[in-house]
Amino acid sequence: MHMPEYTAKIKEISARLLKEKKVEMVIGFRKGTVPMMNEPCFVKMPEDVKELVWDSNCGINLANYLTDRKEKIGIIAKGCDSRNIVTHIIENKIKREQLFIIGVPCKGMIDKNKITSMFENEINEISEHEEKIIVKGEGFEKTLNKNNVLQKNCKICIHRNPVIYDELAADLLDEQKDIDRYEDVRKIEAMAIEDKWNYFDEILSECIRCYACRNACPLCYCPTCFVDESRPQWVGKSTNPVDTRTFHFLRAYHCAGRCTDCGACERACPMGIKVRTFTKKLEKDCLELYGWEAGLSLDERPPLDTYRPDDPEDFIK
Amino acid sequence: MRLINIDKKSWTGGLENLYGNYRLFGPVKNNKHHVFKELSKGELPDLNYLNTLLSPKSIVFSQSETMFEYSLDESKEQHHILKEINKDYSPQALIGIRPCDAASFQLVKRNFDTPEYKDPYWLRAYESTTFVGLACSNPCSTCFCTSTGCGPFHEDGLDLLLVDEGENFIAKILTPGGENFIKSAGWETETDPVAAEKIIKNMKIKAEKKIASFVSTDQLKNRSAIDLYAAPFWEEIAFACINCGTCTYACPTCWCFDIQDEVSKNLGIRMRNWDSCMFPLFTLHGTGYNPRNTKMQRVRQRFMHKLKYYVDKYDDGIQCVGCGRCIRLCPVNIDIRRVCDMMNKYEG
Amino acid sequence: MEDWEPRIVCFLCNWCSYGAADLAGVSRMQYPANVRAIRIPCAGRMSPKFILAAFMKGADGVWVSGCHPGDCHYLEGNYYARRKFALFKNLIEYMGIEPGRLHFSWISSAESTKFTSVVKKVTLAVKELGPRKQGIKRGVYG
Amino acid sequence: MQNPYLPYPVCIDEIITETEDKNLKTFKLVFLNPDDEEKFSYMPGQFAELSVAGKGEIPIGIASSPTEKGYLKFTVNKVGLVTTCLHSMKAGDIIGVRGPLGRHLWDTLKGKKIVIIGGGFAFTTLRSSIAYMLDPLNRMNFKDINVIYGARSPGMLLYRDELAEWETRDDINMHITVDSTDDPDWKYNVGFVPTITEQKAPPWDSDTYALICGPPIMIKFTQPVLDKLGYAHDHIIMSLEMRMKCGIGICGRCNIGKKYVCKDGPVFTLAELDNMPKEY
Repeated sequence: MHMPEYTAKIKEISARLLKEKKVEMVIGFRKGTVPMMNEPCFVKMPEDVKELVWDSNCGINLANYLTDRKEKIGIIAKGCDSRNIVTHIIENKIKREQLFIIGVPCKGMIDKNKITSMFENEINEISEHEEKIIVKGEGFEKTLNKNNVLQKNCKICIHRNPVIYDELAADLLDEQKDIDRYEDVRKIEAMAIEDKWNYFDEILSECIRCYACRNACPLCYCPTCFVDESRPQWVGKSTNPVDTRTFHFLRAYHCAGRCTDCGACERACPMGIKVRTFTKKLEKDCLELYGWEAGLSLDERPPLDTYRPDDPEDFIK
Repeated sequence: MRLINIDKKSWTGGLENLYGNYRLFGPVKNNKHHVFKELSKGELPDLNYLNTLLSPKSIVFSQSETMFEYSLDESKEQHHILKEINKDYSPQALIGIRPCDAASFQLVKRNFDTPEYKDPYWLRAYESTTFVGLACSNPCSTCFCTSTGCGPFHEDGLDLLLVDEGENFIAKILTPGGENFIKSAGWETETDPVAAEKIIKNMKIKAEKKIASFVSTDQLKNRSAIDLYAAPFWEEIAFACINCGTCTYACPTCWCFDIQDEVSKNLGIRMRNWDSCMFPLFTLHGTGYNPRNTKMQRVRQRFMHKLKYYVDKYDDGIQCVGCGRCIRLCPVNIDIRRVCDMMNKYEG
Repeated sequence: MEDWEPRIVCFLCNWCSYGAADLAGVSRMQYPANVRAIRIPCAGRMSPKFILAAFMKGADGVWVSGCHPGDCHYLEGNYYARRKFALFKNLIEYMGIEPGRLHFSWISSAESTKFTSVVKKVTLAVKELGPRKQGIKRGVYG
Repeated sequence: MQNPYLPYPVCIDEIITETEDKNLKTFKLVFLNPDDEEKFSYMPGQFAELSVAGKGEIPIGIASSPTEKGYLKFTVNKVGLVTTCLHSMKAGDIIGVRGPLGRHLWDTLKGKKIVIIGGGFAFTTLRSSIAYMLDPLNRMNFKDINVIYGARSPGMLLYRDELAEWETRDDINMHITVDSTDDPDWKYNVGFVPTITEQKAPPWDSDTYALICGPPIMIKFTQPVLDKLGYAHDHIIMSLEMRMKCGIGICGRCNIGKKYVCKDGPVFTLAELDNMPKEY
């Protein structure tokens, strides 16, 4: 099934849900005003479902828009969104009964930074056709293979199908097999200690502390983030590199066992910082130490909310 | 006003001459994008760029800036008393700044240089800066500078405008500061002003024709602030917003800041950091009450400030130069052009 | 650098390790004076931000000590803590802080001998690494 | 260039605990450099930034009156980082004061009848106003002065000695009230400020101005009472609170519409507020 059919199906389901008053709103995407950007939006009237779209520019995680909402909601969910919806339900940020989940088996989102950096001139238009991405700008037109320009997290995604849904907008896909999810983490782990330090100094050097990474993340719903606490103030407000580093590592730690590697943080970063480098380490450790992958089941407690008497402790004296 | 011809062959030499007299800043491409940074000796600005990712406002208004320092050591004289610190306000030049960004400094100056109070940090940095503009022949699709009283060849706020003619620059000297800069560089090939102006004019028309996006602002002044504030569209506009500070930090005309103390051991500083009206903390009272507690209120504040409060306060257009950065960088595609049109059209 | 002595911040559970420190003191047992103890109500109260804050403010090492598994005053605080510590220890190393700067132990209130021996071990480990070169916050800006 | 962010150094001369919950203390401050007192020329209703080195600044209304020379007084409620630190300080400690900040409307008030309505710890700048008007050199510049001041309980009233002294004077009408009390010796009113206002406030004429300062809930319920009594909105003056940093209209956070509370306020007439978004 191709993107236009996805969109048509999403519209059809959404219109039906709104007409039958099964939900008060549908949360999805509408076409963006610039290439490779779609805007999260809500639709309340059946006649407005024409706004909804689905394509390879729906990288924002819509679970972010569910936090503490009270109404009945239809929500479009790709694999990672659905896992964050599961996490939201487990963490009591939304109730399952409130949701009608329109599952979208996801073929991956494209990496706008990567595509932008491939061209000297500005990109004016992007369209997609099956597995091809056609990029147009002043004086050039180029066809790219979608697989080569996927967001990095999509490239290594092993849960493209929604894990929880009420209706599907397309047929389920075969999941990717034999994926090495942690090649980049292992590379850093293998570095000398000083090289690690310098590596993170380097990738964080451009951080402007805008908190787009935090705020794009469906996990970051604390009423007061540790970085905003003033008594005591754990992290300074300036661009001091020690503060910036502390912010990123603590934030990543706060997502331990909850992160689904949806890539929203990295996609949101205006400076193109590889923010997933932080969260992925914890994701890897949760898998290796506790056999845990976030957001796959409503019935299991996340790893930091439970324990086993025989958990590894060889590091403790 | 003079017009000078700068052969690109003499560009590097001129910059070398300038190096001792100015701290030079210019656009440089790191591995990802163009940023304004201080040029080291021999480093050339890369003038083949659309626009820098972030605005150059930080060169005059640093994201984090120390204001005072003090000692908390009671055995020291003058302990707990804030002291001004010495800062480098020697001449600096921003080379290759786009006209929209240059105009933003004029606009922001209204805030930092008022009849009652002068912000010494901003003003001293501003006054030490020579703005060497680079006319924009290839505006981005998100640029709407011509709608904001600005434009790709706009001269306000510049000391000098460079127009790239391929083999050479035409340099239009606009102020005594620009004159000093040219002298210091040693560029002195006069050019026929009439012919040069004609070339500039033609290029300007061509560049302005390339501007593809526009906003209407003509009705904003006539609209009632109270009506706009109560308009029904804010909920819809704000829905996607994630309350990050990207738009405000990228914006050349956003000036809000926070003041903070930091202490290490017995030495303390008072500093200021950029702040953002998108953050809930921006307006949170000590009591816990927050007059802008919801995302909708904060998004509304940002647009109302730029497109209505500022218009009403200064009666000189909107607080926006149309650089399009907030549109390009917003993680969720909230587009000021769309909001501006909605506000301009809204009749209450 | 010869006379350099590391400063180590240690967080001790009120119900066990803090008591062990007390007992070591009352029993006049000798141990290096490099540790600065902070009493916490339970290892489960330990937050990674305490550890990062200590490092930011210049601690050369951090050591957290709680009750042996099964002995938690609140039944299971240390079990939860153990998972947090495991992940955090790995993360600290990943970010470029030597693993020898962060230590964990289980010490009951009767184990004053273990307490002194762990103090010695921790101090030695941190001493061997020398003073921290990076990540201590001090600053004047622009 | 004068640096408007640089505080004047002052020494804490005296600290008075005002209320029974000990959350309100009055700080009497003396300038370290006598010249600075000259520069700090203020009027009631203005505020200043109190600066605690290592903690930061907080905007606080000036509780002393310009007629009281040699010191400044600030009554500070313990709420956040800076105020908590202030509360732990002692006489002799050095802090900073930056100001005076904000505007005042005393040119309008000269020669008028004044009705002061205050609640809780917002009475500080009203205290300044009363002390100013009662100064022998100023009293003839004002007609009748009525004061309605309420607190939760007798122990929560600020400046109790002064209130008692004002009660005994005949050039000011005091209407002190508490929400409730079990003190059998309480000789003043019992009831909320809006109720007492309705009973005691003089009827409005074009010579009468009301100055209101209090918690939002008090203001919310007092405003209809004043409407009922016929007070014109441009004769009602209120003081607003906002989170502030610079205090001089530059840092951008305390706006309501196009006005900055720090610089264009903190006092506004109700008529002005009627034309501003209700975002406070």
